[in-house]
Amino acid sequence: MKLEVRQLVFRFPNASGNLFSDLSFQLPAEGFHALFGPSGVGKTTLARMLTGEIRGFSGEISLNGNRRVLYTYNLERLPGWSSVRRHLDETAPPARRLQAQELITEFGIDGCVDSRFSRLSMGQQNRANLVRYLLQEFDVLIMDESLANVDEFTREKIILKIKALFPERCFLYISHNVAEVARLCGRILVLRAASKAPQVVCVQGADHAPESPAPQPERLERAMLEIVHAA
Amino acid sequence: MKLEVRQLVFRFPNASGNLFSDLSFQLPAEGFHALFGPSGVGKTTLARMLTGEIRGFSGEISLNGNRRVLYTYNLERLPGWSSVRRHLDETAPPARRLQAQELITEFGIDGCVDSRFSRLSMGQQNRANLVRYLLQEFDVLIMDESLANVDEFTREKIILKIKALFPERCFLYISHNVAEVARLCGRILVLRAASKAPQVVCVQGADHAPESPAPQPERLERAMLEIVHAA
Amino acid sequence: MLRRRIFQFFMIYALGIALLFALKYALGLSDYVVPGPAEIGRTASVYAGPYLLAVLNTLAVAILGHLLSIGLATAVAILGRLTAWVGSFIRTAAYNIQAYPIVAVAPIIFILLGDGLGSRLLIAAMICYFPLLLSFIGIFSEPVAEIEHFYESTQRMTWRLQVKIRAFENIHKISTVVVGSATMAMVGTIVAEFIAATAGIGYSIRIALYQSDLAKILVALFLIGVGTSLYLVSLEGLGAALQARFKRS
Amino acid sequence: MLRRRIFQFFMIYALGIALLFALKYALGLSDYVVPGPAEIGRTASVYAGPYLLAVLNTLAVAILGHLLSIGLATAVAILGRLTAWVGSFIRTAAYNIQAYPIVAVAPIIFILLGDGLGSRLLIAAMICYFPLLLSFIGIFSEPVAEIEHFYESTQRMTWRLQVKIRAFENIHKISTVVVGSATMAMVGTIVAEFIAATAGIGYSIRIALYQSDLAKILVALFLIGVGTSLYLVSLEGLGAALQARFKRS
Amino acid sequence: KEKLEDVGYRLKWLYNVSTVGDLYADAQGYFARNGLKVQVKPGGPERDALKELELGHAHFGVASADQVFRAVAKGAPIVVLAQLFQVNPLNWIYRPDRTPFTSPKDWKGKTIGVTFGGNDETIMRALMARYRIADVEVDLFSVRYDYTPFYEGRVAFWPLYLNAQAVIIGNKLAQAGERFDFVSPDRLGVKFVANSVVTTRQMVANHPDTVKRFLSALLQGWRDALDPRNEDQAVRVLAQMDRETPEAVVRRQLTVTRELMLPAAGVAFGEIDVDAWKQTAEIMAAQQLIPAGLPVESVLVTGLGPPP
Ligand SMILES: Nc1ncnc2c1ncn2[C@@H]1O[C@H](COP(=O)(O)OP(=O)(O)OP(=O)(O)O)[C@@H](O)[C@H]1O
Ligand SMILES: Nc1ncnc2c1ncn2[C@@H]1O[C@H](COP(=O)(O)OP(=O)(O)OP(=O)(O)O)[C@@H](O)[C@H]1O
Ligand SMILES: [Mg+2]
Ligand SMILES: [Mg+2]
Repeated sequence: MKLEVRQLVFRFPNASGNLFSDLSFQLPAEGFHALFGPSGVGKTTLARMLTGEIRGFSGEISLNGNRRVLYTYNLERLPGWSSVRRHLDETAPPARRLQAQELITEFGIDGCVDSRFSRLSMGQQNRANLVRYLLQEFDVLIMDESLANVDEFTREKIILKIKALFPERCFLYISHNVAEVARLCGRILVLRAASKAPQVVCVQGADHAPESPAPQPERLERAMLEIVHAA
Repeated sequence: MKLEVRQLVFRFPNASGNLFSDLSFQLPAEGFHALFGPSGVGKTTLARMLTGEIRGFSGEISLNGNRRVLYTYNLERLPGWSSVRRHLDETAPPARRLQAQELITEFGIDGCVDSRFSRLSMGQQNRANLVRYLLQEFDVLIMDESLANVDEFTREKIILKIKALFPERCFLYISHNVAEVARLCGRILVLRAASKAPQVVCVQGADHAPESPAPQPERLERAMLEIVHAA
Repeated sequence: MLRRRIFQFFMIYALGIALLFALKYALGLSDYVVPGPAEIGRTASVYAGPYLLAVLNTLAVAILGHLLSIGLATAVAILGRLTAWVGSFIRTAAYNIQAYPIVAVAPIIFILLGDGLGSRLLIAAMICYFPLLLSFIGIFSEPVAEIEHFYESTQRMTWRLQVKIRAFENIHKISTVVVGSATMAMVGTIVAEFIAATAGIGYSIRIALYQSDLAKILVALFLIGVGTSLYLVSLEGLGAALQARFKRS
Repeated sequence: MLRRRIFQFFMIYALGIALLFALKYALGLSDYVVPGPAEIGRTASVYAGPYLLAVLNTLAVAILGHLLSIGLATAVAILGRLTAWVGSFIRTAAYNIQAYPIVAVAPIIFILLGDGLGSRLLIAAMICYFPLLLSFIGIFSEPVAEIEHFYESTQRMTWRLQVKIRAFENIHKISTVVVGSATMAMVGTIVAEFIAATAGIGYSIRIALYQSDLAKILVALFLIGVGTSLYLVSLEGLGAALQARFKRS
Repeated sequence: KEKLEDVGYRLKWLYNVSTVGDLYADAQGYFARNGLKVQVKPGGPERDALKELELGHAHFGVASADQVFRAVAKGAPIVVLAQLFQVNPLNWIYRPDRTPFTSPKDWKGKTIGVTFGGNDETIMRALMARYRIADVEVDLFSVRYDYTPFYEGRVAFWPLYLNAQAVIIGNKLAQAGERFDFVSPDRLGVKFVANSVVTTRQMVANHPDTVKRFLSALLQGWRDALDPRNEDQAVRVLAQMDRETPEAVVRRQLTVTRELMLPAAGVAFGEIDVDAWKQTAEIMAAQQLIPAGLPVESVLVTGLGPPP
C-alpha cells in the first residue's frame, strides 16, 4: 500500500516557471522517511498537495488506501484558553492518555506543558504541537520542519522515540539537517529544482533505530554525500 | 568596547524556578559569535534582555557603548502591501541600495523578492527578513534562529558573506546546529540550565572565514565535543 | 480609572456648556434660546433628583438590552457564517432591517408587541446590536490558520470550536467593541423611551423638548453622561479582569 | 452578487408583508391598521415615483455622510491611540457624546449649525461613525509584533506606518465594518431627515407617520431596502476589488 | 363586593393638562362607582388609539377628528362618543411688535410654521383657502419639537396648543420682556374638531351599558376636574402622573383649558358639535385627505352622555 506520485506538473498561478515538471516518486507504506531539498524548492508545496490542500496540478497522486494523511508544520499554535497539557488531554483519544504523558516526558516538555502555549519557547512549541499530532489516528504524517527549533540532541531522541512507538506508520520528515536525515531516515527523497531531471532522487538512509548499533561512519558518509550531490 | 553580562539573576513572574541564577559572560566587540543551548534554556529571553525588552532582572548588562543592539528572529514578517524588494529598498539607507542587491543575490532570493512576503517559502522569508536587518546601522545584531528554515548549504554561504561584509560588527547567532556554530563562529556561548554552574560556558570555535583554508577536522571535532559536553 | 473617566467626562461637559454660553453671549441669544447659568442651576436643583432616578431606570433597561444585543449579535454573526446562501441571506436580512429607521418601524413593533418593557427592550437592542454584529461577522468569518489547521485536518472542527478560537484570538478587539457598544445600548434605550414614551430619562427628555426647556435637557445629558461613564468603567474593569484571567500562567 | 442580494431582499420584504397580511386577515383588521394589497398598490402607483427620488436624495447624503464618518472614525481612532491621558480623554469624549440620543442633542446642533444640509450630514455621520470607531480603536490599538518589531527597533516607526500596518493586517475586518456601516449611514441620514430636514425619504416617512398611513411607509421601506442593497453591493464590489489588488503577485 | 369590569382607555397624548379629566375620573373613583376598572394609558407620538381599538388593546380612546375621518375612510369601525374640546386648542403664537396680525391677510410674505402632515397644516391650509391666500404668498416652514427658529425670529407664526405649550412658551417670552399673542383659527371661522372620545361600533352594539357607564363617569370626571372649586384636587391628581410640569404652570393651563372645553350654557359637557364635524370633513375632503361625502352623522353617536 505504498504512496505513489506520478508525473506531477505544477506551477503557481502568477508564477514565472513550473515549480514541478514531471515529478515522480514512491514511498513505502511504513517507516520514517525524509523530504529534503534546498529552501524554496517546493517541499511544503508538495506536502500540501499530498494532503489535497493544493490542487490544480496535472499528474497523479495515489495514496493507495493511506486514507489519513496528516500534515503538521512548525508555525502551528495551540489555542490560548487553557494550558498545553489540557489541550493535549482533550485532543488525545481516551485510550492514549498514557501515551500522551509518555511523549510529553520523552520529548522533554514536562516542565512547561502546564503553562499556556504562548509562554513556551519556540522549540517547546514545536514539540508540544508534534505530540498533539502523534496522538491522532493517521497512516501518513508529514512533519514540515516540525522540529526546526529544537536542539539536535533532543531532536534525535524524539525521532528515535517516534520510530520505536509507531513502526507501522509512515512518516515524511521535512528537515534541512543532512546528517540527521542521513542517520535516522529510511528513504530520503531529495527534491531538486524543476530544471533538473529526475526532479526527485531517492537516497537510502542509514535508518538508525533505537537499541540498534550505531550505523558505521562510512555508511553515513556515503548517504550524506549522495544527498549533497543530489541536491 | 566589549559587551559584558555580570551575575544576571532572573525568573519569570509566575514561573516556578529561576531561569538564570548568576549568569555572566563577555563578548568581544567584533566578530561572529554564537549563543547555543538546549531548547528552553533561555536563549531568546537572554537576547531580549540584551535589547532591554525584558527587564526585572538583577545583575548588570553593560553594552560599553555598543549603543545599537538589534534583535531579529525567524518569525518576523514584512508588511503585505508591496513586494519584498520594495520593502528592502524603502528600509535600506540610500547609500546601501547596491549592497541590498548584492545581499539579495548572494542569499539566493533574487528569484522571489518581487512577490509579496506571504508568498515566500519559510527559508526565503528568513533570508528576506535578515537582509533587512543587515542593511541597518547596528553595533550588535542578535540573530535568533534567523536561518532556522534555510538549508545548510545556503546557510553557510550566507554566514560567510556576512563575515566578509561586516568584519567590524558584532553578531550573536542563535542556532541549534552544533557543526555549524563550531565551524563558523568565533566564541560560542553555551547556555546551560540554571542548576549548573557556571551557567554559561564559552567555547572557542573554528571561526572559519571566506578565502581561508578549511579548518582542520580535528579542530572542529574538538570544538564540537566541547560544546556537546558543555550543553 | 473611574476617577479619571468621571473627571474627563466633567471636563467634556464643562467644555460643551462653555461653548454654548460663549455662543449665547456672542450672539446675544436670549434666555429662552440658551438658558443662563442661574436657570440651569435652578432646574438642576429641582430635577436632579427625579432625573437621577430616571437615569438609573434607563441604565437598568440599557444593561438588559446590552446583554440581549450581545446575544443577538453573536447569534446572527454565527449564523452569518453558514454555508454561502443561507449565511448571506441572514446577513442581507440583518443589514436591510438595520437600514430601516427605528422610528418608521416602531409603530409596527407596537402593533406586534404592544407597549411595555418588551418593545422598549427590543428597540434598544435593535439600535445597539448592529455595531457588535459588524465586528463579530468580521472576526468570526476570518480563519486563524495556524490554530485551526489541526482541528480541520483531524475532523475535530465544530462551529462552536471555530467561533471560540476566532473569538479568543480577537479577544482584545471584541472587548473593545462590547464595552463601546454599551453607549449604544444607553442611547438605544433612551430613544426607545423617547418614542415609546413610557418611563426613564428618554421620556423626560421628550417632555423637556415638548416644553422647549433646554435647561432640563442639559441636566438630563449631564446625568446620562455620568451614568454611562459608570457603566463603561465597570465593563472595562470586567473586560480587563477576564483578559487577565486568560493571560495568566 | 447583485442579483442575489436584490432577490434576497425581495424575499425578506415579501416575508414581512406576508406576516402583516396574515395578521390583518386573522384579526380582520381594517385598511387603516394594516393596508390591503389594493391599498398598497394604489399608494405605490402614486408615490413610487416621488419616493424613489426622495430615496436617491437620501442615498446621496448617506454616501457623503458615510465618507465623512469613515474619516471621522479613522481620525478619532488614531487620536485615541495617543499617549495614555490624551488618548483616553478622546475616547471618553467619543463614547460619552455617543451616549447622547441625537434627538436630545439635535436642538443644540440646530442652534450651532442651523438647519439644512450641514446638520443633516453631521447627524447622519454621528449616527454612523461609532460602529466604525469601535472596530477601528480595537484594531489600531492592537500591535502586530512580528511586523512592527523591525520598525520599532530601528526607530522607523511613525504613527502613520503603525496605522497602515495594523489596518492592512485587518483589512478583512475593516472592509466588513466599512461595508456594513453603510446601512448605518443610510439609517442615520433618514433619522436626520426625520428630525431635521424638509427633504429625503426620512421626511416623507415623518409625514406618513403623522397621517398614520402605513401603506406609504411600506412603500418607503421597500425603496429604502432597494437603495441600501444597491449601495451595499457596490461597496462590497469595491472592497473585494481592493483586497484582490493586494493579494495579487 | 362584585368585581369591576376591566376597561382599557388609550389617551391621545402624554399625561398633561389635556388629560386631567380622564385622570380625575379614575383617581376620584368615578369609574369604580360605575363598576369599571379603567386602565388610563398615556398616548404619544407613535401611538394611535384608533389602531389599538381595532386590535383590542383598548376599549375606548381619545383621537382628534382628522384621525377619526382618516380611519373611517379606510373602513375602520370607529364611532365618536363625545367631543372634549369645544374649541380646537391649536393656535399660532406670534410677536405683535414684530409681525402685527389683524387678519390672515397679514400672513402674506411671512414665514409660518406648520407640521407637514399634521393637522395644523390642514387647519392652516383651510384658513388660507378661506381667506384666498395662495401658497406662493406665504412661506411655510416645517416645524419640529424645537422652537429655535421661532425664538430666533426666523419664523413669525409658530403652531402650539393654547392650553399646554402656550403657557410655558408664553412665560419664557414674558420673562424676556417680549409681547406675544395667538392666532385662533376658531375665531377666524375654521372649526376643526380636536380631542374626542372614541370607541368601536362593536362596543356600542354589544356593550351599550358599559359604554354608557364609562361615558357618564368620564364626563362627570371632566366636569368636576374643570370646576374651579376642585382646582387644588385636579392639580394634585395631575401632579401624580405628570411630575414634569410645575404647579403654577398647571394652574394657568387649567384656566385656559376651561375656556376651550366648557360648552356654552345649557349645552352638556362633551356635546358633539355636529356642524364642526361636518366642516372638518369638508376641509379634509377639499384637501383630498379623505374622499368627499363621508357619512359624518353615522360616525357620531349622540345622546349617550348625561344631560346638561
Ligand atoms: N502562493 C504562492 N504563489 C506563488 N509562488 C509561491 C506561492 N507559495 C510558494 N511559492 C513559491 O514556490 C516555491 C516553493 O515554495 P515552498 O514553500 O514549497 O518551498 P519549500 O521547499 O517549503 O522551502 P522552505 O524549505 O524554505 O520551506 C517558492 O519559491 C515560493 O516562493
Ligand atoms: N512569558 C513567560 N512566562 C513564563 N515562562 C516563560 C515565558 N517565556 C518563556 N518562558 C519559559 O522560559 C524558558 C526560556 O524560554 P526561551 O524562549 O528563552 O528559550 P530558548 O532558549 O529561546 O528556547 P528555544 O531554543 O526553544 O527557542 C522556557 O522554559 C519557557 O517556557
Ligand atoms: Mg517549507
Ligand atoms: Mg528561542
